Amino acid sequence: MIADIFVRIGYAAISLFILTNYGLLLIGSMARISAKVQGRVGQPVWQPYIDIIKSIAKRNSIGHGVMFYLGPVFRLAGGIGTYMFIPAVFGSVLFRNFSDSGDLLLVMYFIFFGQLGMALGASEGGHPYSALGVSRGLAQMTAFEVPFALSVIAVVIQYGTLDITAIVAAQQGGFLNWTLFTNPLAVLAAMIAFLGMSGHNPFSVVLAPQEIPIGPPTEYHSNLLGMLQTNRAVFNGAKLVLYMNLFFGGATNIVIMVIKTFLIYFINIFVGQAFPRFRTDQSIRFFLGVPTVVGIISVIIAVL
Amino acid sequence: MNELAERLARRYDAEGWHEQRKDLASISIPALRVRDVLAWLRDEEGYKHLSFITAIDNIERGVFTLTYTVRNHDTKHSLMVHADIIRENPVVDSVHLLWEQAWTYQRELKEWFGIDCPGSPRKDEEFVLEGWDQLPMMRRDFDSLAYSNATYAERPGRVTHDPAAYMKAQLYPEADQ
Amino acid sequence: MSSKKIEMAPLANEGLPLEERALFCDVPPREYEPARGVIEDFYNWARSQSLWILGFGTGCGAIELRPLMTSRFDMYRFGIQPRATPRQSSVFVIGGYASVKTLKRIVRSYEQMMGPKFVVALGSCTINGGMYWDSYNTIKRIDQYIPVDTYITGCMPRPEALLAGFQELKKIIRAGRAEGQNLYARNFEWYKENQKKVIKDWNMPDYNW
Amino acid sequence: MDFSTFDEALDLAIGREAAAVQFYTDLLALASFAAQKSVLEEFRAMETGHVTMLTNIRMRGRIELSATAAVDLALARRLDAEDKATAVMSFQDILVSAIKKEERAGDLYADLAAAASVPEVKEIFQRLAAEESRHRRYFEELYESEISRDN
Amino acid sequence: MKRDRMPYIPPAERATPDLDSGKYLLMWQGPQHPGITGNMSLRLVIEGDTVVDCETHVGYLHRGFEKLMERRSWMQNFPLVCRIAVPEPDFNEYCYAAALEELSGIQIPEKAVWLRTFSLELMRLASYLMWIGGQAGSFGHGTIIQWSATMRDYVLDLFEELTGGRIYHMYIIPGGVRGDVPAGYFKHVLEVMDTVQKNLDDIELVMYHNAVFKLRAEGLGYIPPDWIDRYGITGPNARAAGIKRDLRKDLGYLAYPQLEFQPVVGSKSDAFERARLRLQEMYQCIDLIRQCIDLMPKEGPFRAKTPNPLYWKVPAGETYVAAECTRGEYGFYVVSDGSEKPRRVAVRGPSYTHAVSVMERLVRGVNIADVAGLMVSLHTYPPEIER
Amino acid sequence: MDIKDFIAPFAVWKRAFEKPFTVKKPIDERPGAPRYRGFHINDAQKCIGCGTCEAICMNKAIDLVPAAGYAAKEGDSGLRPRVDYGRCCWCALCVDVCPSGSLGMSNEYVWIDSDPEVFRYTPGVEAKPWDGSPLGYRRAEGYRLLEEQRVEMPELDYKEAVQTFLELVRGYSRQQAEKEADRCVSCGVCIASCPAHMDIPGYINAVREGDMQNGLRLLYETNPFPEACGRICTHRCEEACAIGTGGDPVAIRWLKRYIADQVELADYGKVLPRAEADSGKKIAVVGAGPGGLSAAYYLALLGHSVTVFEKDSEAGGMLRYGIPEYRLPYPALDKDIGYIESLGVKIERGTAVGSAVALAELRSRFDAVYLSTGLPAAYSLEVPGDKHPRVLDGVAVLAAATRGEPLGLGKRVAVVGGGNVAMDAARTALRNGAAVDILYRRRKEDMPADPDEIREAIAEGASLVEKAIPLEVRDAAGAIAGKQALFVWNEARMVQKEDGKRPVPEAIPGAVHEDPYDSIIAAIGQGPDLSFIGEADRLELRRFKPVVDGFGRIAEAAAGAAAEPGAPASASPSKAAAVFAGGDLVNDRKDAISAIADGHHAAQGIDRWLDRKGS
Repeated sequence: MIADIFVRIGYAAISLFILTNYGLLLIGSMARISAKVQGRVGQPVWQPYIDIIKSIAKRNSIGHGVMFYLGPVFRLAGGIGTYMFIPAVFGSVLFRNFSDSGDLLLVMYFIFFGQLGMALGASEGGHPYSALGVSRGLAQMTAFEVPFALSVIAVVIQYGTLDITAIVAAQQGGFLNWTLFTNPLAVLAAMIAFLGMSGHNPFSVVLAPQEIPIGPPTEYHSNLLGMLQTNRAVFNGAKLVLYMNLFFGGATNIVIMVIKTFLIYFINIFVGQAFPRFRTDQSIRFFLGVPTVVGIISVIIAVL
Repeated sequence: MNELAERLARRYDAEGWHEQRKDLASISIPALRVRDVLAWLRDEEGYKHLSFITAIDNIERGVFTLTYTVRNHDTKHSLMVHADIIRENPVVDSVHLLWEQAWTYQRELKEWFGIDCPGSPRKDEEFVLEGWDQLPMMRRDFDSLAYSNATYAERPGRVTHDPAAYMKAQLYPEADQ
Repeated sequence: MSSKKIEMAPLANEGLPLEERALFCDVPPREYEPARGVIEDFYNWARSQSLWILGFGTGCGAIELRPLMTSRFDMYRFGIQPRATPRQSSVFVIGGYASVKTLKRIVRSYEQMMGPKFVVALGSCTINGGMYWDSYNTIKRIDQYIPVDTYITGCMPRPEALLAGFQELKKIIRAGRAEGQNLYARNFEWYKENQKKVIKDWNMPDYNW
Repeated sequence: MDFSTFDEALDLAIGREAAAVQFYTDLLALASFAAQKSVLEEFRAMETGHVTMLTNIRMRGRIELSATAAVDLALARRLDAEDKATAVMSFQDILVSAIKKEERAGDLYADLAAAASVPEVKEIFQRLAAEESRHRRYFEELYESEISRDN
Repeated sequence: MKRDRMPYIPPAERATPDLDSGKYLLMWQGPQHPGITGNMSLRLVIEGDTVVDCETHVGYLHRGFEKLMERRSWMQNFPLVCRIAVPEPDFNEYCYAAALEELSGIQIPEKAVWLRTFSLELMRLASYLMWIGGQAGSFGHGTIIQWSATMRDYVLDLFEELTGGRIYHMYIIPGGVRGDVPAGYFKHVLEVMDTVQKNLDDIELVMYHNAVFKLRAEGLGYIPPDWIDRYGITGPNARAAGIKRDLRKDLGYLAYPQLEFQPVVGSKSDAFERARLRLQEMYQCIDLIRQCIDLMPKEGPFRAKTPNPLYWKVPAGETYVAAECTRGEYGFYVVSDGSEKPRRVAVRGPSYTHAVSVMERLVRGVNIADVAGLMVSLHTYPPEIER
Repeated sequence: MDIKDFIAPFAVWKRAFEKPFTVKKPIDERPGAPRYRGFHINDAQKCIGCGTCEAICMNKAIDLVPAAGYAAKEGDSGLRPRVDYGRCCWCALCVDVCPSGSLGMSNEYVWIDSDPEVFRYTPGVEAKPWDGSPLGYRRAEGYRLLEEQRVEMPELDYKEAVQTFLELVRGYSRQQAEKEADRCVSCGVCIASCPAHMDIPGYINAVREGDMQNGLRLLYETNPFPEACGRICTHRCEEACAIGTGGDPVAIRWLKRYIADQVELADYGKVLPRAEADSGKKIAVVGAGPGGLSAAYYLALLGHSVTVFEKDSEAGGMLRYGIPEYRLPYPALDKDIGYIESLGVKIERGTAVGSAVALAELRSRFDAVYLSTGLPAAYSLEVPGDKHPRVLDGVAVLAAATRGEPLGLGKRVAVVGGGNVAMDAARTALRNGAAVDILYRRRKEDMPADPDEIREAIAEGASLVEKAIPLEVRDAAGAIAGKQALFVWNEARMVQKEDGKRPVPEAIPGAVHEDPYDSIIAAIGQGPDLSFIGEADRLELRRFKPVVDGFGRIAEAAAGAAAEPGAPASASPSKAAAVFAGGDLVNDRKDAISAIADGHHAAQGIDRWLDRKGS
């Protein structure tokens, strides 16, 4: 029994390691795709690795109190936590993580957890941009969580379970079984919320370099920044896997996972390159508008 | 345009009308009438646009010559209005009530020349400098080079030669006596 | 209406004795030992391949940074990118002349940067005053005030020259010679003295500005 | 005239140089003011030097003169050959006399070389002619730079 | 009283937020801030997301040009002046050269007139291309700036080919220009103009027909038409308010009277309108450049004779030469006392009013996120404020 | 806002399928434009180190430093510009202004170093990778900051001029002079080339400023013959002129003349320094030419009492008797001499030293003697028949013209020679109504005469026969003996006989010409007349020249053959005054300005010597 747990922990660690690397490469390759749109070559795909190593290799750092240090820790914990309760590849022992120990609600909790932890830590930084960024981030998060939650509710109602593995299992057997086709409105609401969640344009108010450079992480540096950068990879990966599982039929092997998550992530870039950024109030208004309505309709449809 | 000169002379004792170009003239007025003249020019003569305000340090005459350049966009004519104020304790009426940007120029005048415009907003705040403890730097008796040499370190090792003196030393040193 | 003037908020260093006011750092910087052997080499490689420029256009030089950042010259592909906050930046590009007012911010930003930090100075003005050699408001040698790793001559240096300068900086970093942070810590008193000689008013907000 | 030995040839040459010394000595006697005298004395000293040189050569029995003749500036042949020996000789007169004298000497050696049957002697005269041409050249250059500046 | 036609709002009539109340946040935007144009700063007081007070702080780039110019001879000032406005140096060169020529009574040759016009228009285009990237970037649209910076670089290549310099061209020298066009130059110019125009079409499609951009820019920074004279607003900022003022037409300097163009005028006077107007002016620039190439005399001298530059004495006098730059009225006020050095040179940069009094006024009540966008939409360059 | 506003932005993706804007290897692929203002290059051979670049540089970025391999010499200061890239702003005004056009810029632009001290170098002297770059900024064709053409000097029409002895050159007007003076860049390279080391930039600046009195003061510091030199000086300064390296040199001579012309003689005294208190020393000057009189002027200024002995009836020497009136009008010369005399200098006219008074006597009566007798004796042609009565000597003809004697040159005149005397003689003959041939042994470009004079002589109608070697003069056939001469000359070709030396004219065999002339003026050169120096004077002479030390003092002759041997030179009977010499007599340049410089120099030497002797 104990041995079994250790094996699972080992598997989860390997899975997390793979996901982290995948996440980093994904960020790197997306940067290259963005660069292509912008008419340039772009950074090397492995640049995120170097950046993290560089951050860790910084010699000194300053602190702003305990919460300041805990911010990235919470953030990373949120990212890892999210991933730990999602099965990355359906049916795979290696990638099943602890998905049987937690359900969709726990995952959603972890998604919030990281954000809130970060908010606490960043506010300790004392920099007004951090505070502004945090308040923007939280405000926008509240807004995009509405359509997201609605679509999750729709999915949960549709499949009658909170277990992600079960939801994935329900979508097996041909792409027409995917939520994308069974409940397109929920997916639409969720995808719009996803844009907000990823912080790409037009919902990049949190970092917004031209306005509040660069938001919550303004004061973070050295290995704390390294943690944030790592989390970005983990958290992105976790979200993508979650979306894939909820709406795009999950993945039965790693290749499909890579293809699906890549495409889902690509939507961010696809939209992000075309639009400038909303103001906070505009993005809140946006999320509480069409996506919420769509989400509500999807819930209604699911209920019916 | 000479009618304008006449009117200015009659009403405000202006003198020295000088036509620089067909679209640019200058005139001198008593410093006490600056605000009146500019208000009159703006409201009655159509010189609604203030291009800039500046001052010239005529240290030889012991005065600052203020220059207000206004423009009439309808007649496409610019007028430079000069007023002399004495260099010791220079004070001039503020025109910030006439133009919204004038206070910035007046703040500049205060910092750069030491010319005071009572009532002008934020006139005593520093404008472009920080911690300046010298003469107002645009005054001609402030020596920029001397200050720079005294304050900012220069990379050593430069030496130059005057061709004539160098040739003299090289070719006919005996002539130096 | 002047009575309605906003009172300036109290500043972090207000009310301090002058000599303490001058110190932006809460504690004077100390020297840091480089790691040993291969590890430091690896770190240096990573540092050289991930140069984050502080997005502070201190002078004319900023004008040629923009082409460099954008698609024509695309410095991202060399691992160089701008960063909006000094905390996360590792390279400070001094874009030419520095007026006294800017110098104060330069010093402050430099001290906010986390080591190892590198300084690239552009143009004549940073070397020996440039065309503002007789100006009352610009310093002549930036190396009097902060340590500099690389100079790029020109007025303005072209983006290509800047790029070449960054490549040179990379070489210096990889060779382990870019120890400006420790140099600053070691000669802290000297640098402060020079800074104090020029900057008369040390008052400024306690964050950014 | 045919000279068959080294010594004979050199004796002739030494004799000529001695005559040249005498030539300047004669002129010196005529000279009326200091400037003339200084020049003539200088030239005489030069010729005395030649006598010494040739005497040394004769003693060593080996001719050590360059065979390269100097460039002929073609002055000598044009200059008026009339006798200049007067009390008021100018620098020009003295130089012309000197050039002429060197030219005559050179011509003589050239003739002798042409006439010589012994190769060794022929070479001696050729060398002597070349030597005289160098002397002549020296005076010619002096003439060009000092006298005929404007022509 | 006619004077009352303009209702007066004193500049210092500002809200006086009590910073200790905890309700407000004091924030400095700049100088180390990507959302500021150049090296300057705004001291903002915000309540929530709304700016309640703003002060412009300049002087970070102050080099004391006007003092330095009094120390240098007339010709030595020629390399100095272009540094006053870094992104748009040619207007400085032109105004200074024209003022000097006017005071000295020098007539420049026809060819120089055209080459000056040409290079000024090229400069205008480059400056606008820089602005458009900034405007898009200030709203977070990073793609446009990548494109436009490259387009600007192509234009800078043209400058390099013509003048030998990328940023500081130092081409318009007192007396004329410094050289004729190199062989095959205009062909290259026309090619680049085509490329730029094509890209501008793309930019128009992406940036000006963009829901988010419109949402951000429309209604932002409205300048009422009656402010134009009151604040001394010039250039596109004034034209966007429907005031048809363009010094190129009004003063008719250089070869502009021979060129066919009409000032672009807007009406809505908000950030979007100003952006739209500037885009149209960019197309106009391209058109003017093409016209210049067509009409320019092929032969002829490009520089008039001037006195020995080391000892050039300019007759006593004063003049003010203005030109329409991308931001409005750019002027040089030059006073000579008859000596080898200027008595006084004052530079009137349009940003002086735009970035200080207008900006401080407009920014009140604006969302903090829009401050950068508003600033860029006024198109300000700090070095010309402080010189 | 319509649907297009949501769709259109996606057009950005079009770019993803196009070629990136990015330059692959920017540093390698993008050389500076052909006109790019990159790093400086300098053709150090062409550069003369005038420092105009330093003067124009607003950044004080340029220093002039001595450069290895470039020594100071005439027309080259031996300095080279050193650029400080801690100052330079790449405006290229230095390139634009460079008089010689040696400065340029390469199109290289990458120079990176971590040592801030290295950004200083001397282009063209210190090797740099961009040396000799063919591309980069150069001054454009037809564009100069400096005026390369000099203000044309108004002259009489040649057809008119040849009729009279009126001065040919009319002198600058104020406007012309100021315009010409404005061309000067005040580098001072010319000063070294002037034998008198006149402060040329100083007085040109005085013209520019319109301050003639200061100008005159500067002139008289080194030259008491501004009127004369302003007209006939050989102006070696103009050869060294920095402006001349890329255009016409500044008309330094004419500007000097302009200054002197502007000030009335009566005002001289107000401007110029007064003589010091009487020193009680008496000095004799032999020869009232420019050298002698300038020595007299400076000696008089020092408070000495000066007597000048002149064999002719008028003072001025060659300036008066050797230079025709149309080049140097006598009133102008009289003005110079008049001012010198006004200082109390006595001129004993018509007193020849040697015949009227012996040198030894002067040495006993005066404290020092200065010899400045010049070269009065013309050398003869040295061809058969050169004693023919129709063979005249050039100097004598010019002197006769000055005295107003009838010249009787006849209708057809040959002038043999290519120097200034030849030109003057030819032009004098032209003014006497003769047709003139100038026969010269070499080519026109070899002529030692002033190019202006050659040009003017030809313009006035003299025909120049080059490469004509005189062979003989004899009576022309059919003419009355002694009235006309037949000039026989041989056509020559120039042969480069020795490398590195100038080519030699060589007669072409058979190409002999015979031309009859009424007069043949020989002007091949002049020599000194030293017959007044006796052996007893114990002055050292060498090849008809006094041997002088650095201050012009003639060395005491070593005891000659007549004197008792072994007596050291210093112990010679120095009861007699020291003798100094200068001018054509001593120096090799043989022009007025050198004589003046010698005179000035000797005056200082004499003063020192007197001081030493007195103390």
